[in-house]
Amino acid sequence: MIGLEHYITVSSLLFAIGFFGVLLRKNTLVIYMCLELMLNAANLGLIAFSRYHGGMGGNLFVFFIITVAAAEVAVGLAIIVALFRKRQTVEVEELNALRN
Amino acid sequence: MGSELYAYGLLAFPLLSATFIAFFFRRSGAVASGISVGAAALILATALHIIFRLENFEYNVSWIEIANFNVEFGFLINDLTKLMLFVVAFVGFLVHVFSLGYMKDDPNKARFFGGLSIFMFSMLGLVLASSLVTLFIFWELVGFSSYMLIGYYLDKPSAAAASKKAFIVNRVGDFGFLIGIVMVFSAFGTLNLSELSHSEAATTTLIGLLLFCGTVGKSGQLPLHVWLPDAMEGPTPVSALIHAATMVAAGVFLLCRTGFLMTADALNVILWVGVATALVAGFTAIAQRDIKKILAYSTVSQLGYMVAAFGLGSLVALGNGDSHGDAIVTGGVAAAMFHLTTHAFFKALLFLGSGSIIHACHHEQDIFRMGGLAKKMPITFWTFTAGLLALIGTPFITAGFHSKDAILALAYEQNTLAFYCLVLGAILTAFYMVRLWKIAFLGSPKSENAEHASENGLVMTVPLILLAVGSILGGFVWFYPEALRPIIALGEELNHGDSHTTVMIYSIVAWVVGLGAAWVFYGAGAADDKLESVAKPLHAVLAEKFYFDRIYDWYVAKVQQRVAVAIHFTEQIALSVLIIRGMAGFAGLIGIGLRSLHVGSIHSYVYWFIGGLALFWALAVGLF
Amino acid sequence: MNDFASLVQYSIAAPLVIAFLTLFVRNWGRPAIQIVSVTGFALPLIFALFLWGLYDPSTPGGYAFVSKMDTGLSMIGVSLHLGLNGVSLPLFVMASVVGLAAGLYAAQSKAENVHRYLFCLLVMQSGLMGVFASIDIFFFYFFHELALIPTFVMVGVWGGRDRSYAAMKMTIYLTLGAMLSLVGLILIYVKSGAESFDLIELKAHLAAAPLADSIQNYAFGLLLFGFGILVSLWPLHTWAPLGYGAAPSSAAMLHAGVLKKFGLYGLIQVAIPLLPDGIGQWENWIVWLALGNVLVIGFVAMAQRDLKQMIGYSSVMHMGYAFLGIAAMSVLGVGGVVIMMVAHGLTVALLFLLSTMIHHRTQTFEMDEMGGLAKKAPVLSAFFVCAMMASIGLPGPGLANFWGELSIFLAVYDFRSGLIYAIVLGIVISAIYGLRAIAKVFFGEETDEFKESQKEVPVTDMTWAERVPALILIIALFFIGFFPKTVTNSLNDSLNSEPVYAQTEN
Amino acid sequence: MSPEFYQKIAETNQWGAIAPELALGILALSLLLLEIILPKVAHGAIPRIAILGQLAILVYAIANSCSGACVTGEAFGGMLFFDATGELFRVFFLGSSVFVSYLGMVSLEKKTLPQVEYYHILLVVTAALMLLAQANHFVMLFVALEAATVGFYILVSYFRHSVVSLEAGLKYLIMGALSSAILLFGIVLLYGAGSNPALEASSRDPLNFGNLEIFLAANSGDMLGLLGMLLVISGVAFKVGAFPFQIWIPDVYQGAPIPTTALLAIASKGAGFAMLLSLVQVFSPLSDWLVPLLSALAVLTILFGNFAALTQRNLKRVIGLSGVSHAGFLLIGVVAATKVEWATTAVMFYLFAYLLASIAVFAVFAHLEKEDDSEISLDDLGDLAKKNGFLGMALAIGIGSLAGIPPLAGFIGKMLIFVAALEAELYGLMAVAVVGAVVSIYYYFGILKSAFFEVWHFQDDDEDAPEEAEPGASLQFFGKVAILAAVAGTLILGFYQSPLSSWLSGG
Amino acid sequence: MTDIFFYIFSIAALAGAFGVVFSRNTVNGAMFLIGTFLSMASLFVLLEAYFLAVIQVLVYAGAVMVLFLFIIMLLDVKESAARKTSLYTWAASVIGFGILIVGVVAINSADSIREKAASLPEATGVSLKSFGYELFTTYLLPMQVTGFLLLIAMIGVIALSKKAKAD
Repeated sequence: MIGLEHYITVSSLLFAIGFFGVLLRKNTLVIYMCLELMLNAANLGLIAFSRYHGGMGGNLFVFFIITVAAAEVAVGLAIIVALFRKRQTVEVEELNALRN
Repeated sequence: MGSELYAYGLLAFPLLSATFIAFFFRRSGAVASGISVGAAALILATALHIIFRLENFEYNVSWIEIANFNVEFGFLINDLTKLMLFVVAFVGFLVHVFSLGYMKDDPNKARFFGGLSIFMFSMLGLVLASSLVTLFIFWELVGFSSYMLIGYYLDKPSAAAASKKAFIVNRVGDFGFLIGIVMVFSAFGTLNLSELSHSEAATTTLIGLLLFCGTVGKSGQLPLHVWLPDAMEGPTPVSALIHAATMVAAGVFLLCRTGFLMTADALNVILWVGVATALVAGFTAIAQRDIKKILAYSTVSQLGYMVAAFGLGSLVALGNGDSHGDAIVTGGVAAAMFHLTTHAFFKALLFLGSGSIIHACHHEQDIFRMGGLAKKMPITFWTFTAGLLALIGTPFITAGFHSKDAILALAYEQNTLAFYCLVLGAILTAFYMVRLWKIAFLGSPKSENAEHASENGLVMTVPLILLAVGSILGGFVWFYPEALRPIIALGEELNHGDSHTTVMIYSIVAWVVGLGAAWVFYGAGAADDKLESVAKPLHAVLAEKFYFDRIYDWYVAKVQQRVAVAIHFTEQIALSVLIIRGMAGFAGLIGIGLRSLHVGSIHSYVYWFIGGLALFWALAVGLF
Repeated sequence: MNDFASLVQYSIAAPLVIAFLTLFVRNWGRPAIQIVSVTGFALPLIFALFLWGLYDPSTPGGYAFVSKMDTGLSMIGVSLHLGLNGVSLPLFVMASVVGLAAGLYAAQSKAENVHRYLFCLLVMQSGLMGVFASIDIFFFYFFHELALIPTFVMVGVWGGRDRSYAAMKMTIYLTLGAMLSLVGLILIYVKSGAESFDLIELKAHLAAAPLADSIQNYAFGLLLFGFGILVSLWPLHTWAPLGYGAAPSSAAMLHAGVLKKFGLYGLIQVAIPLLPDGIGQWENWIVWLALGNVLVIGFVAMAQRDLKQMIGYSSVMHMGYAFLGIAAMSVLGVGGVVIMMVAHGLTVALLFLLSTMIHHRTQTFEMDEMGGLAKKAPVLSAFFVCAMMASIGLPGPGLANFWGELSIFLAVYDFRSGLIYAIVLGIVISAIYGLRAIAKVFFGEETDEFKESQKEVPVTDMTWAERVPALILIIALFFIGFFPKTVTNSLNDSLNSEPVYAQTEN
Repeated sequence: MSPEFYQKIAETNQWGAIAPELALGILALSLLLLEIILPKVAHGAIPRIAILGQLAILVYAIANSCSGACVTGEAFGGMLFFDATGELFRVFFLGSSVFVSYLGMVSLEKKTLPQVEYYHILLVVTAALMLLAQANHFVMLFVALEAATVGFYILVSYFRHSVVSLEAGLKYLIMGALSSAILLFGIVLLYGAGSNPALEASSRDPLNFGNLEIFLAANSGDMLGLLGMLLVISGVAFKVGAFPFQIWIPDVYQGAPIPTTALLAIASKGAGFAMLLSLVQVFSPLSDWLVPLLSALAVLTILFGNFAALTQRNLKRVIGLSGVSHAGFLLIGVVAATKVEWATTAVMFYLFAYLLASIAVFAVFAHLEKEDDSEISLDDLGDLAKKNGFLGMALAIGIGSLAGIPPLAGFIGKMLIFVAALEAELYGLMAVAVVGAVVSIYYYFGILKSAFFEVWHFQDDDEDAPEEAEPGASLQFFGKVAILAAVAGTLILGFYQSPLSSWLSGG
Repeated sequence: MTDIFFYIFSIAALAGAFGVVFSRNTVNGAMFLIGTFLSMASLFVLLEAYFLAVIQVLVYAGAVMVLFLFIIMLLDVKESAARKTSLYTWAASVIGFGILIVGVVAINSADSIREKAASLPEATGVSLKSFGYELFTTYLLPMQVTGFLLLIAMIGVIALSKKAKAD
């Protein structure tokens, strides 16, 4: 029987993999995708908890998270594009004009 | 009207004089000198009034009070005070008068007379003081005025050095004096002299010796005598007043005032310090060329006599001549004060005489460049000779003979070894003084300056004459008015003890030997020192003053200053460089380290986040 | 009695208000600035003298001219509680005297932007008046800082050689000291449970329920080292000579003369009465470090070539006496320290003032390059000799200093008799460096450097404008010396009512 | 669930209580409208209208909170909780946004960039922050936080012609999104723990702060709850700039346009502490873990901020790192607040003092007239006091207050934190705070030194140097008023704290 | 039956996630991400959150990922061969991942996850009506804020990308 813990395992693994991607990859776009993955992992967790523990709260929260994430993506991509226009790169290693 | 008003007046005249001069007459020397001499005259008059018209009295008014520490400003007038007061006022006045002539052409005369007034103020305060603290205050002030007057010739580096030396050496003495005061307060709970003398509490040898430290400094006792000869850098009247007659005697006066705080052990130390001083200074004087230096060493030597007298005598209590009973006048006190008084006369005379010579010889001070002055300056010559005779203790007719005999008599009774030493001192005195006399006055002039010397005016000669009278007659009790007589009489009485004749014979023999040896040895108006050619090594040691000054100079220049610089340097290195800069550098290094963490790459920053999560986790489960 | 409490407030507020007024009148020309600012310095003196006259010495231990005002920190028991007692009154008056002297001198200085300089100085003056009038220990600290901050600015902007480094070092040192003492004060507040920073309330509260020994230890340690830094306790002193060497004269006068006394005053009025058992653990520390002040710094002062630095070191050295007097914990010792604080404040201010005047004439502070000034400027040399003699405790000009030192010696002898040799040695040491300075600066022949500098700046004697501030200080010094009872009467009463000090009295 | 139930909930929607937020929203919208309506020449008036509008709201907010008739308690179905602290934060955020609007006016004027959008976003962000401070529910908290954060992403990279601004935006974006994700996952875990019906005191709505606190109190050993708390605190630590989530600060501060830097330094930090203050309350049952954690954070934050700032020469980086150390001090206050009730007041006082001081400092930076504002360094301050005394004075007082120098407000704030810390017996933190304060003197002093002390230059070096900018040339009326208000406030609060303190402690 | 679906979709989601992390080509990565999102939507269905599953597909797999792909195409970014991930990055990332896995284990070993109510509660995500009611009553304020959030996101994007003013 599949229980709550299974879903939570998947959810937390997704979160971890997303974080792993942020740690590993140097392409800004991929990093950004990994961040979306992390947000989604949270969604899965919320829905699973909501399903197994009862209550609407989790489901509603997911609704907000999806909305927020969409807005964030829009803004983030706009910034990446603007930066690409200036620097012709999306590699984080090369984006280090600000440093000591 | 209270008697204390006169005492206040005594302090007020010189103080007002000094204030007026300082504020209004700095540039008008004539007025300044007038004011100052006028003040001195008023002082003399007031002092005489106190001495003759007023009973002994004590007056105190509370000055400062913190917890149980209570100092009173006040006057303690007893026989001792009166005698000292007389000496100070009388000699002071004469020196003032003499200075009128001596300083006539000096452009900074006002400063000189202002300084003299301050000195008179301080010295009178010292004499009148009723408590140890007040005494100490004026004691320091006396030192200060002496400092100012020694350094009177501002642009002479030697004068600056001498004044500095005088002050600092005195402070070394005061170091002990002050600790002594502190201990006295701790032991007795009061610092008032008459209360102290009635106190039941026991004194200690340490207290006595610490108080004596003050005397060692001020009265030029071994090993702190080095400042006194140097102090001759000041104008000669100053030397006469301060460094011969009054201030340097203040140390002896202090001993006499606080005699009741001494113990037998302390007295023994005091005695031998005095004796040693008398001998060392006497020897040193033999090889000096500067007329004032010779007189200065002579002063040191005579002060040694007085101190030795005090050390000897207080073992013998000789009744209680004091109506207030607040100071136990002992034989030593009497002998010391007797000699102090006569010494004041003849030493002031000698200094003023030398001043007269120096003035006439256009500031020539080397005796080997004088010669033949007897004919050029007869009054000076005769008065100087009178003083000289008194100093060497010419039998029967001079004051010095009687007062010195009192000391010798005391020594004969108390301590044979000290007695012989003091006799040797007497021989030396006669020897070096006759040397001076013969070389400077007899023969023919050895220099341009001596050639053109001529007798000075009345303002300078009259004081000489008056002092000469004192020098001759001061040894006789009848010379003194009733009010001054008690202590002098006690001192003179010593001469009539059982061993009277023996002592007198020793004394006369010493005189004859000293005088004769010098007379034979030195030629009249010699141009150079015969001792130098006869006994070179001896002369070298003596001329170098037993290397005291060398040692002190070496200490100051090589030890003290180097230690100071070394400490300063070490401190700078340790504190400012190592610790402060070190800490700043350390912080800076941390700063640079932290700064380098900001590498600018998002990627590396992300690791901070995972690190942070790990850190949080570790903190939460208590790994740290 | 409390009718005149407002005068205390005015003497703090007047300089502060006038400080801003000075900025306001800057366009009206120099005389306007001078008149306005000098008024700001004169008013506190007038008020302080008036209060001094009105003060009733028999005010039983408590404070006179008390006023209390809430400024908005009542949640932590802070209120602006002002008043004066026998200990604070002399210092209050002294602060106003030194303030006027410094102000008079500053008003005629040729500093750039003199109105800002005077602004800083007036703010400082206000803080100084506040320090000694505060009963609330928070405001006591606060006013100290109010006075301290302008010092840094003045050193940094109008200072002499090395001003930047000196200002920085001074700031960091003194901030550390201030922080430590602040923590100490807060610790007392927190642990006392009195819910108040009010000294009187704290005292009453702690008398009934004293703090635990360990807390007293910590708090006293914090205060000791905090105050120690501010008072330049050895070896935490290195900021002082450097800072004073670089500071403009009026700032140095006020800081060395008055502000530095804050730490000692704090120990006397706050630390020891509130933490009577705390000092026990630290006694040896105080004694040894204070000996360091007297002996080590004494020698260091001898090695100085720079006149102002030497005065700075001498001031550090004298703090050693003060610490020892405090450690003696008796009415006599503490009373001596208060007198010495007053006297030393006047003296050191005078010395800094005169050394600046010397600098104007010689264009240098290097003593080796001076010499023979006495001939050119006899009045100046007389003043300086007088001041230096006062500083080394010579009775006469330094009678007040002498009273302080003597009382301290007496108290220290009762406290630890062996110490007496070491500290009295200080009077010899101070004489050595003091006279060395006089001889080098004024006596002897003119050095080549001095002759050289005279070609550019002809040497004149002190002008009247220079004499007035110096005279103010000297007169005050003489007054305290000759009439010490004006101070000691009230001092005795105040200190006797302090159980910590009174109990050790026999 | 019946419609009646929802009806009841709907009745808790007290729109009047969030009037300032609503007004800000409306103002933001009307700005966009004005840009369309007004002719192009009049567009310059829009920022002024924004400022005036905000001032009006500010006055309203102050008047409303001072009257004492504040609405208290939960509202909007438990989404918000009105209390005095929330009112204060409202004023805090409004104050900072008014000021940032002015800075925006100064900075944007010379750029060929869309202008009105800046104010629009700023106003919405401010409103979001105000709601954030009053949030009583994790959903509200998350949404408000994201609204603000997304706004910040835009504001940081607003100078899209400048590479550094965009780069700073990107850095902030990735760091911010990462921290949001972490925070979010923490909320998920808390939700999972709190909603479990098998556990005692569980609730159907565990994201409500009150419910969660009750749950945690009953299950303080729960692993999910603990992990959730850690992740949430991590997310908040990013906002306040606490170690080790402070690493982005210097870069982003340096790259962002000055108005945004000011907003980040003031409002964003304030928002972090607003969250932290309410979350500390929520997590109080877990304080065995939370207090050591926050204490350690405070220590590391103070040390890192101060020491890292020592060797910086870029002004914005210095201020950023000094802000880190201020966060450390505030954290001490927050820790103390777990034990001492009035410590919250101390934190608020500190924040307001920080606000006033920062206004003064940033106003000066904005008027240094440097072409590229990411490169203003200590050298650009040279002779400031001489060239423009007014700005020099403002800088001195602002920096002084930041350094905690008496008699300025910053000192009182620091002192209050110290008192609170000692009352809470946080001796170790206290020691670190003292070290930090002393170290901080060094670099603050460095700033003042370059502005005031180094007034002499070698003349011969200046031959080829370009014409030096005249600082303060663009100083406008609003700016003068803002600076004067900030300076006067800083000074007055140093001497006389009554106005603020009685208000803070709920007078 | 549902168990099998769970395993299929979970593994698909995780595999897709790894695909995003490891794919060298960004477009491939985006494709993997779409797969993950779709798998997750399926999991949502398994959890009876139908409405959210639909939104997930529409918003994420649809709008967001299309935007991503669009941008990837627009920028035409190629991961240059020279830019190999360094050993340090690998090591650090793997360590980081290890830490995260410890966290995952910790989460899943939490007792409270295993403690269950006696019976599975009724699924609440089913009713769109109650969803709506909640959204416009209890969650009305967050809803409004979200609206503003979208607004500023839109305006922000415009401000960041619109052509510079003529003047």
